[in-house]
Amino acid sequence: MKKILNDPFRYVDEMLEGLCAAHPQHYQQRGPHGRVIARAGGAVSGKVGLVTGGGSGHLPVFTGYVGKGLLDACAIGDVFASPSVDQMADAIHAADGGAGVLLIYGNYGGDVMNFDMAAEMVDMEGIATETALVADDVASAPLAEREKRRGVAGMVYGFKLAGAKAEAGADLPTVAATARKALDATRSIGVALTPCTVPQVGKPTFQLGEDEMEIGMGIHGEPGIQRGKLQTADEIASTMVDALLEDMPLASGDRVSVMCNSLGATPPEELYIVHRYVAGRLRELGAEIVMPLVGRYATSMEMAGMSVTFCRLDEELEQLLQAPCDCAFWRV
Amino acid sequence: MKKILNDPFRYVDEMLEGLCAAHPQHYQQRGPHGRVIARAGGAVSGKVGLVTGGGSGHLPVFTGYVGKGLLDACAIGDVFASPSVDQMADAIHAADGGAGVLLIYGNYGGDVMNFDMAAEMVDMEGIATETALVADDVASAPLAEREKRRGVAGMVYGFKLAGAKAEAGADLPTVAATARKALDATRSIGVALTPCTVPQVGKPTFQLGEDEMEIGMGIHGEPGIQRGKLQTADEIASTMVDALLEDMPLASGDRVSVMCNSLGATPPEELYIVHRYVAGRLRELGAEIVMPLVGRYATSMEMAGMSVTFCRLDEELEQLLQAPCDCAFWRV
Amino acid sequence: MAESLTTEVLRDAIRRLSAQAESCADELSAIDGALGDGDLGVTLVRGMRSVAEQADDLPPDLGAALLQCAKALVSLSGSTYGTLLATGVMSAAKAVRGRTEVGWRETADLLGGALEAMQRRGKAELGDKTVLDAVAATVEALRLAETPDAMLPAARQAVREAIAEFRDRAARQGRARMFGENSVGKDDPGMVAWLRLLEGLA
Amino acid sequence: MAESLTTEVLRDAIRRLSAQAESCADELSAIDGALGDGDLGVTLVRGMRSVAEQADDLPPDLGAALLQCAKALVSLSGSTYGTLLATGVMSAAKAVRGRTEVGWRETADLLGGALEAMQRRGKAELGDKTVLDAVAATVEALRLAETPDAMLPAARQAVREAIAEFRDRAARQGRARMFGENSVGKDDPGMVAWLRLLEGLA
Ligand SMILES: Nc1ncnc2c1ncn2[C@@H]1O[C@H](COP(=O)(O)OP(=O)(O)O)[C@@H](O)[C@H]1O
Ligand SMILES: Nc1ncnc2c1ncn2[C@@H]1O[C@H](COP(=O)(O)OP(=O)(O)O)[C@@H](O)[C@H]1O
Ligand SMILES: [Mg+2]
Ligand SMILES: [Mg+2]
Ligand SMILES: [Mg+2]
Ligand SMILES: [Mg+2]
Repeated sequence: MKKILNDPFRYVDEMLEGLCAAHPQHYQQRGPHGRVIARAGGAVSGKVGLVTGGGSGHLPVFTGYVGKGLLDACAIGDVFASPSVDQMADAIHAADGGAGVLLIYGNYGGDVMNFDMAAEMVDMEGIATETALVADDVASAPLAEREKRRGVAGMVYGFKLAGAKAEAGADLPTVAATARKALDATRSIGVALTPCTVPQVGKPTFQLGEDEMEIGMGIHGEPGIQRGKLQTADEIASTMVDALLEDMPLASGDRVSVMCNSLGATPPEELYIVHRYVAGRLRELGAEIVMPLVGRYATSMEMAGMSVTFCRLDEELEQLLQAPCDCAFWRV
Repeated sequence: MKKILNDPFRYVDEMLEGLCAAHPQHYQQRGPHGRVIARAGGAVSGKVGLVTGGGSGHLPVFTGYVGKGLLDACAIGDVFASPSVDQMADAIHAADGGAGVLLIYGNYGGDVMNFDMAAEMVDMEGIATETALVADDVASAPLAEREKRRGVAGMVYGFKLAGAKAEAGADLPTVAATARKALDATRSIGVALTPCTVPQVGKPTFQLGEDEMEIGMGIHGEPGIQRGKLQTADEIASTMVDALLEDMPLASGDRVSVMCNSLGATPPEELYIVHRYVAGRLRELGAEIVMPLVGRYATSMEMAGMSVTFCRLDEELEQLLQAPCDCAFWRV
Repeated sequence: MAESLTTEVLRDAIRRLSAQAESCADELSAIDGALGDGDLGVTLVRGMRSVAEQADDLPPDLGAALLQCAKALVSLSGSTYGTLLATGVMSAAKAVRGRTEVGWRETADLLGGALEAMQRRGKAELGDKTVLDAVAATVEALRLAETPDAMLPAARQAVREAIAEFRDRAARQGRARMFGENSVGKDDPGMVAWLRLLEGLA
Repeated sequence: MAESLTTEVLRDAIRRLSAQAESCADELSAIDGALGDGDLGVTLVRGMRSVAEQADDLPPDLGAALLQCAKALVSLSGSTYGTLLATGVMSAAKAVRGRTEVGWRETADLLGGALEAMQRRGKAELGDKTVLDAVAATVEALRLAETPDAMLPAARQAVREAIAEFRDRAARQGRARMFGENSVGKDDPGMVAWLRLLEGLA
């Protein structure tokens, strides 16, 4: 896949420069190397801070979701690579308004190691942190080993719901508990149609035949659960919805937000074709869709494919989902 | 390029079904075949209606921009194909609040023919219309033959500025004049890196070598002005900015909105790298960027590439740009 | 041919044209496939079906009847041909508004007016190798005809000659234009379609 | 080796380790290239440079000095090795907080504590063929050493043996794990890096 870039090793830094130049009212670069993005207004005094972090190449994830009602700061690694411990510590500092900081990010080895370390470092300075790991990808491990699952698009619900809770003034244990409740009620699964290319590597992350797709593939090309011939939208959607419902059954009367998310190249036209099917399935079940999200919420640069996420809502979560939020990529 | 779809001949209809299922608060299907999308609330009595139309495959263009402060209705053709005269007439009816209707759409032969015909038809029923043609693509004809230029991403500024004027209660001649003033101050140019595939056709719309790009290519693959080796982001951006400035010089103190728009597959990361360059160039000139737009505003499904648009603002246009608007794809 | 055009005559013509569209559809789509997107047959069938569906409800006012036909013609397709035909019919509708009868000598002028409207609509010139050149040939033949019965045969003959004449020229409008010199030697789909319609009227 | 660990001794060790990192960088990156992403040499150089930069400013409180080292270690890289080393150093920092001197017999326990912290951090087991196995061998050798001067030679010998022992096993952690059986026969980059650091200390 062809890319519009200059030096591949400056990809992330130039991207962040452009991001902050375009949206100075939302984002501010921080840290000695500019690899932390904080809310333009800085930390909110007395509010629990929300910090995330991870590799680049997933916009709006992670950086994009820094904003009111969402995150306070984000540590940014190279494309598909973990940020460093001190970038994470810088992000925690940038988010700390004196009420502690929730670390909410995807379950990837390097990120976990580094965030744990950063948390210990700031702990010695007296900043309390809690962690909520996103592990929503049902294709990445069986339900019995749920803690091994990868974090994918479902993290957006984590950001939104915990972000709204923090904005409402809840304390750190409460915000952490809400984040965990939200993530516990969130399940995702994806399908990849083409790979993408990490700029510093210069060749596709994996190979997929001209007429093949892989259901359950991770956002960095991690192996999925079913590789086969490209199927119709309804067939693909049906496989994905079945997998989600098996993992988290929905019943008549349940209220649920659904996200049909493009991994990058797949256009919204196709997402709507899939949404049409997904909405039909939930209607059959008698479940009610609340605030469906259709678009590019968590991507892998120019990868073709998509993911479907269900987030089952109780009254509290539904209110938090509808609460206002504002960043350059999403406004409620 | 692989697509997630069912019957290629139902691509547009299933897409519209999904769109309205996901966003019933924004969109409503109209017309005997559902090929008109109107604001969920219907026409606004006493307000000038804004109607557009064109082929599918460009989301958010055209349909997506139906909403408050933007369009009232849209006629929707098959992918890259003109809607029919009677769909356009239906759209005009759906938008008519008794104060006349502005037709604002891209300068493509079939669309012009059909909209002119539709205008004559509704004229016989007493609905007054005016037309504002979008012809912003500087690569599609020299300045001397400006009326032959194609309409591309710049139409979004037309929708926004005329939409805000209509929302403010201006009469049809005034809204039309504002639309023309806005479009007159708008210039775009694009670069294509890969083709896209029309579902009903099933093969790419054109060929481009593994390491090639084409500057000035149209959003349906119409020929551009310079095909050559893929260059760096700054080189590409420099060629595009030069072309725009030659066509519409900007001077110190000018206020201008810039749009870095992905044609589909090109991720926002790369748009920000280009925005960084474009912002630098305008800063050098002493021109002030107002409300830059970076994202997917006018696409060609999964085509890789991007366009840059400049919209030079006077006081009135700047106020209209900042005025509130709301659709599923854009909120100000 | 009847001495004058009435809604009754129009109704009869619609039935013939509609039947003719069905039987020529495949041929026309194939020709359009060679120089365009291959939808011309389908376009004509759909358009004529929707006109025929309401043939029974046409009012005696010829202007109103033709307007109704024009609207029906554009009810489905987003194609150039449908829009152009509808444009022509609408021009005629405006010209005879309020009348229930039009004498045979007037029909050439009616079609001439339609031709002008179609030219304005499509921004094409005579000589661009489009349906316009077939319509122009028809207008000329109708003007020269000395009796009502001589009209149609003369028109068909003139259009056949026009098709032959344009065969070896390059198309300068619509999708066929993209074929450039490759359009030389091929008949313009729109002209052939016009000939088939005239043949169907007899 | 000195009889006890002080900030002065630490400062001297940092200078040696830093020089050693520079001279082994290419070798280590090459080994990491064969079983990972090839950044281990760069990681070590960057990390040690940033530790060395502030060696002169280290306070006499050993705990504070080590904490400062840990922070400097993670200042640049997002790599596993950097995080693990920093984790170990931070564990030691906590253990000696407020002290200015640590006797040589205690160092084995300090490193043992660091090992446990690294294990917790990386969620790896001993035997997974990682740097942990080299650190474990080091702890064992330090425990058995009878004089300060015997410590380093014994540790180096033990790590060389560990590397040889693990060579024919498959890696079970980190990027090397993806190589599966292809990792058999290859040395773990993290273990080799640990050996080179020990060699640099002498
Ligand atoms: N601008 C134009 N003016 C007049 N006739 C045109 C024009 N463009 C195309 N045509 C005629 O229309 C015919 C094609 O009709 P149709 O298949 O409906 O077009 P499309 O599928 O491209 O919309 C051509 O063969 C030509 O005769
Ligand atoms: N989970 C783990 N626990 C302990 N050591 C590990 C772990 N994962 C990797 N290692 C060690 O780290 C070394 C690689 O370090 P480094 O190149 O920094 O990793 P990466 O580039 O993958 O982040 C491996 O050779 C191994 O010794
Ligand atoms: Mg055609
Ligand atoms: Mg057509
Ligand atoms: Mg490595
Ligand atoms: Mg690495």
